[in-house]
Amino acid sequence: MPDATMAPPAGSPTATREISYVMALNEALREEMRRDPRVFVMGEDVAIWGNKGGVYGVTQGLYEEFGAERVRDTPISEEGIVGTAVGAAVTGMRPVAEIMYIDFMALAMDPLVNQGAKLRYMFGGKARVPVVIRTQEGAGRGIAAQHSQSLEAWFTHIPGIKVCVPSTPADAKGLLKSAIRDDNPVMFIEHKMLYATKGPVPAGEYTIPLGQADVKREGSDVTFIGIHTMVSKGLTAAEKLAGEGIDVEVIDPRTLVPLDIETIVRSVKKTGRVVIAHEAYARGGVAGEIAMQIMENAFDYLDAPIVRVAGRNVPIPYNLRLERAAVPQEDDVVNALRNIVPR
Amino acid sequence: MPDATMAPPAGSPTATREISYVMALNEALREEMRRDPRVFVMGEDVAIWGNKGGVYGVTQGLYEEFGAERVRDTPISEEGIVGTAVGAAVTGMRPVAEIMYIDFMALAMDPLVNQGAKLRYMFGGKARVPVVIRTQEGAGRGIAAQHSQSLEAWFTHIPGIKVCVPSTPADAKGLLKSAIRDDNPVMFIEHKMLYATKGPVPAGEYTIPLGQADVKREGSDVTFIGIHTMVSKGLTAAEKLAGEGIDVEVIDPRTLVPLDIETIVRSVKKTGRVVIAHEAYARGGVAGEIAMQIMENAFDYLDAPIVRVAGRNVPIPYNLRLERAAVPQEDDVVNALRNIVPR
Amino acid sequence: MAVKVLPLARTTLLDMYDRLLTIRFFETRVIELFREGVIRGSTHTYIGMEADAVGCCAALRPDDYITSTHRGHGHCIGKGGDVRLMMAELLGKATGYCKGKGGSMHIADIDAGILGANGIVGGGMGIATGAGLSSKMRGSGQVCVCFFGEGGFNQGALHENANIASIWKLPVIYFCENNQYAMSMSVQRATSVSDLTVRAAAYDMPGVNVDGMDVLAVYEATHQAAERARAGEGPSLIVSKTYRFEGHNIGDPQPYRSKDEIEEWRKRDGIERFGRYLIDEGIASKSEIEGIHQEVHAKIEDAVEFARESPEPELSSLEEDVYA
Amino acid sequence: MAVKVLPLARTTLLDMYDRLLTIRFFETRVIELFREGVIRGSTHTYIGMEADAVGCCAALRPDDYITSTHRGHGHCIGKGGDVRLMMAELLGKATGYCKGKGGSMHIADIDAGILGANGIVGGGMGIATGAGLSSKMRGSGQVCVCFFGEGGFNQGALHENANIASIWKLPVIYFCENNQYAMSMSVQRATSVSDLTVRAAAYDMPGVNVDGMDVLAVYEATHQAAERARAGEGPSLIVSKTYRFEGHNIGDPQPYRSKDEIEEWRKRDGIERFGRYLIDEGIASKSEIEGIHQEVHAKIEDAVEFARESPEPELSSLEEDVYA
Ligand SMILES: Cc1ncc(C[n+]2csc(CCOP(=O)(O)OP(=O)(O)O)c2C)c(N)n1
Ligand SMILES: Cc1ncc(C[n+]2csc(CCOP(=O)(O)OP(=O)(O)O)c2C)c(N)n1
Ligand SMILES: [Mg+2]
Ligand SMILES: [Mg+2]
Repeated sequence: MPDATMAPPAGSPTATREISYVMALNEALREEMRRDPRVFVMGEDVAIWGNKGGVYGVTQGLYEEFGAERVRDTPISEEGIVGTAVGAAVTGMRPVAEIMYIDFMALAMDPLVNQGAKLRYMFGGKARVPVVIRTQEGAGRGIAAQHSQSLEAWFTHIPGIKVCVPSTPADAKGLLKSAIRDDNPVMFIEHKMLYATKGPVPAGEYTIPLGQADVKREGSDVTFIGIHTMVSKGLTAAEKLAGEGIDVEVIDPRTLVPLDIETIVRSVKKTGRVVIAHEAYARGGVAGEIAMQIMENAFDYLDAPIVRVAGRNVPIPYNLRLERAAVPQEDDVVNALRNIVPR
Repeated sequence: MPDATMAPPAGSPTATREISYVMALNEALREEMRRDPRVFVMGEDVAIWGNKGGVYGVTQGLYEEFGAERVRDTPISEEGIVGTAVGAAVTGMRPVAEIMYIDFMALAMDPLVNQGAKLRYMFGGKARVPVVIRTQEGAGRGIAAQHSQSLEAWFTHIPGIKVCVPSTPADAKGLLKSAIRDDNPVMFIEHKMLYATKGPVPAGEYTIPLGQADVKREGSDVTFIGIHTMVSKGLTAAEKLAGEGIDVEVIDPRTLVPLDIETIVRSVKKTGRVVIAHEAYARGGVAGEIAMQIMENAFDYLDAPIVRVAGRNVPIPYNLRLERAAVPQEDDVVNALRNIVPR
Repeated sequence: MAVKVLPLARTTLLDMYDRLLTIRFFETRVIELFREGVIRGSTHTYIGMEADAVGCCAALRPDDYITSTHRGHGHCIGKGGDVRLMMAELLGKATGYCKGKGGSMHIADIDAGILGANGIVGGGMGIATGAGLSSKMRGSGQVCVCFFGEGGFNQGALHENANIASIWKLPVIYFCENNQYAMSMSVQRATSVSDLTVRAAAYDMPGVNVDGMDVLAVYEATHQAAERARAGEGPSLIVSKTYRFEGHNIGDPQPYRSKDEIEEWRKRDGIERFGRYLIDEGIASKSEIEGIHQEVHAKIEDAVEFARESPEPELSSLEEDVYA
Repeated sequence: MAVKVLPLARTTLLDMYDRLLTIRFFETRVIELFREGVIRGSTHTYIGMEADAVGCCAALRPDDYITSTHRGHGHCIGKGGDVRLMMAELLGKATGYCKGKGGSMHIADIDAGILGANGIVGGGMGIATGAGLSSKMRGSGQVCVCFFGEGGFNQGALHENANIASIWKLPVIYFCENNQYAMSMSVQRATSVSDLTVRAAAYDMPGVNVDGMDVLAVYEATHQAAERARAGEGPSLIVSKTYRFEGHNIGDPQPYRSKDEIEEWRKRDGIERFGRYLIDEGIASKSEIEGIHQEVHAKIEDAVEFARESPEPELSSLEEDVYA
């Protein structure tokens, strides 16, 4: 749902259009590049691949509009891409670098984690690092263990990096615009299976502040916190369970750093029960962190142990059935929600 | 404390010596290299730096005993070091690669995470990857944000990697020997402030299995789970609090993967209260994961929210007082334990 | 065609032809099966580049190693991989090389020295260098060929590993397949040098350019590099000039290159060329060549059938073969 | 001494001498203060290498950028850093460049174009390349010098970034300080080539060797590379042959090199040499030189006093300047 803090679109304050997640992201880039000449895009195959830019099409058409200076195809050099983006950011530009798959961030952790995230602090506050690393994660396309991971936990752990995980087109657009305007490094993590999904997006200019969860559905029996694809699974499950008399509140944190723990705690105080779902490997995934923060802030309100529905602790396999079994499916979400509410 | 599963030392079954953590590690390497010609050491400055090998001296004297073939000084090429070690492991060797500071693992995540950890699974079980990555972490030496991190959470998250975090000389030796004999990648994470600490180490041959927590002190009021330097802080705090009538059980998981959740749960069922302490950044640190697993297994036994005592969410600063304030100190541990037990 | 180390045994030459065709037919079927929907994921075919893998691997010992790439089917067949197990893997079956867990980008056959395709561009470089180190330390005389694309040449891993291999004189052959593009990125746009062998000097190793459409030239270059490696003289760089006839992956609309360019390259097809050579030199008759075509065709059909009829992996296998 | 672009203005030459000495005296005091225990952590001194930083930075514009290394004090002083703020930082004081949060390995002065020392070997390479990209996109005419040690030359980051800078013709000067060792690892043991400039060809950029004990030669080489960069012709590599007179860090027992070798190099001291040159060429009198010594000495003592008297940072600053 469009957020309450959005600026009303010019002209028609409530007008929305149904567009896809990928086009919403594309609009965000386009608008920010038009607005601010310091914003530019760089990455592998962002300019002319496929349908005019971007392996999943996020940067399509930008090369036509902004040219080779501001839409830069790079060599296959992930560490160089992120390092160069950080350096450009420190010296007055506002780069949006694309890393094609989050798995490849394994090659570029140093420039982000040891440099970008820390420069400002290490330098006593005297540097600004307005860099966005756009990437995508998730299973579902049969591309196996090195192209299907969900690694948001790595970044969430590191002070100095903001982490966005939008689940809808409207959120994707509004958050990306805020990320680009932020003066700190932002890991902007998209999900490959969401690109084609559609949803209402305000027609006019708006941003969504980082650090504001969205209650996608109100409910009173159990709080469901989902990331990326899990949000819609939670909503579908909620509809299903409504028929069984179980009233699910569905919360999308939208950003993991900053985490809007207030909104989550408010919900937990109401429901007393929590299910947290993500595709990432369960062990060390962000569910543990969110659960910990809930415990720190609302333990006495918990009527049952917090349950996580998360990826199995295995590399993502290629075979379709195995791949499905490796990450949470609709049924897993439904069952977890059903089981946590007393009959 | 030496573990019950240790093989009794030859000759004198109970003989121990007081040696340092660094010498215990050195013995482990030496013994394993003598035992198995496939074991070798590689890394930056492991051969002739300082007092005959190793920035913190772990590999000292190995070059003299085993020569340049088996004690390999490498160029400054972290990705190359880990990649080469993984490749050697897959083809019949048993490398022990040293990465000087865990912070530098940011340069070598791909060969470990996308290659080493996954090869066996991706190849349908047909590869063995007996590689150990030795490194060290932690604050306390005034070397600031890029040399003081504790990043065990990154590795704990990834299926296929075992993670060791020994806190005593005896554990360090016994775990390292097991790690070297393991057919899977092991991140063996030492702590820079522990190298000089001494403790009893069995005189003879022994190993400590991965996946076995050690109850360093029994107690009935609260379970303290500590990593690395936090273990001794927990023990000191326990002595102090014993005087106040608070009986603390101190558990050292010793390995985070596999995690001996049984031992932890057994303790929690007894005490009903848990404090988890580590130096790593609180947000996304392993305390959240351990707490989650406790909740999953023993929620009904919890009399109070699990408390974490962890690093602040800031890059580690240089200034001594700030550095101390950034990671948990004795007092923080004492206070957390005191506060969790009802007066 | 290059003939310096020739004559090769007739059986070797015919075997090379067989492998070239095996790759071509295998990949052609893969495209069909992908379109049919029974192969999923991302599949990068080796069509056009067959002479690289076949020429190179023919010059290796059976116990030598290779590391491969995302475009790995050719390397696997070249090094003696079993097309049944490959095809079963592509169909995600329990009988596949990886029990259905790996798919196209992770096929490996450790016993045949095939240390895996790789989904990470540059991911095989460390593994290859480590295999070279292992060979050297074990005194086994094995060499390792590290295949990588010209796009991968810009990965830091190449630099670090080539330097390590050089200073330790490891038996590694860095085999760069310059097929002119990395997805949409041409080598001209991506790379600081037009002659990639210039980079060999940075690691004090010999660097040779080779016509990747000439299977015998590739054989020859590899043979020399392998001799050097086995003699303890260290690594080499081979840069093959080649081309992928198809898109980067199935479905690539290829806006980054012209139809004409593709046609030009198709005319230099290494398989046709080698077939003509075999006939012209009197090594094989036309009907023998046709016989090979039929055999290979049957072999691939058999592989497809084997794959189709093989069972899916059990769900219980999900958590097998990972130990942490 | 190299004199191609000379004569330089006398004030420039005397200023260079001042900076050389400033580095030497600064570092000498740092060693004392480290031994005294008021500087903590890991401190790598630049003694012996002063001509690199001073010669190079003298050829730059004030608004040009540099990225530095773990051995960064010299670069900072060379580029116009304030020794008071540096010394205060080393003492961990609130008045230091980083408010006491950075220490030796993280001193930066963004306004002076000093984009930071760096605790990661190779950590500055991406930043420098990005600064070059930024300069180019903004059309500012600024260049960026990327200082790194010969040990850092084997990091993958160098390869990736040098290639990027080359294809995009970025105004970056990769300045390799070959002081013969990376901790205990000699350049001979670590590196595939003995002449490091050979590697420039891999990135299609000019590579020049320069005597790092000759401040004017370093000036000259940098001047030319900067001209080229500003003319839009792209990056360059400069390799300076130099030596660190002290251990890698304070306390290094240096088993990896001989006393004789150190003595040999000390004889070539770039500061003494430049001092003699100034006198011999009649640019400065002996007493002027002595005057500079006294001034620099006083400046360093003032910095030490400033640092000692400065307050510690407030504990409340711990969570300041980080926003996520
Ligand atoms: C580290 C990494 N970066 C990017 C990709 C995405 N990707 C897959 S193949 C490819 C192009 C590779 O080009 P090249 O190395 O020339 O091999 P070719 O496809 O031409 O055989 C890219 C960019 C990847 N798989 N891994
Ligand atoms: C990524 C990384 N690896 C290793 C180190 C440890 N280390 C610090 S300085 C140094 C040697 C650097 O040698 P060189 O680049 O030649 O610079 P020099 O010290 O000679 O000035 C090493 C290995 C580090 N700080 N960062
Ligand atoms: Mg290519
Ligand atoms: Mg050096």
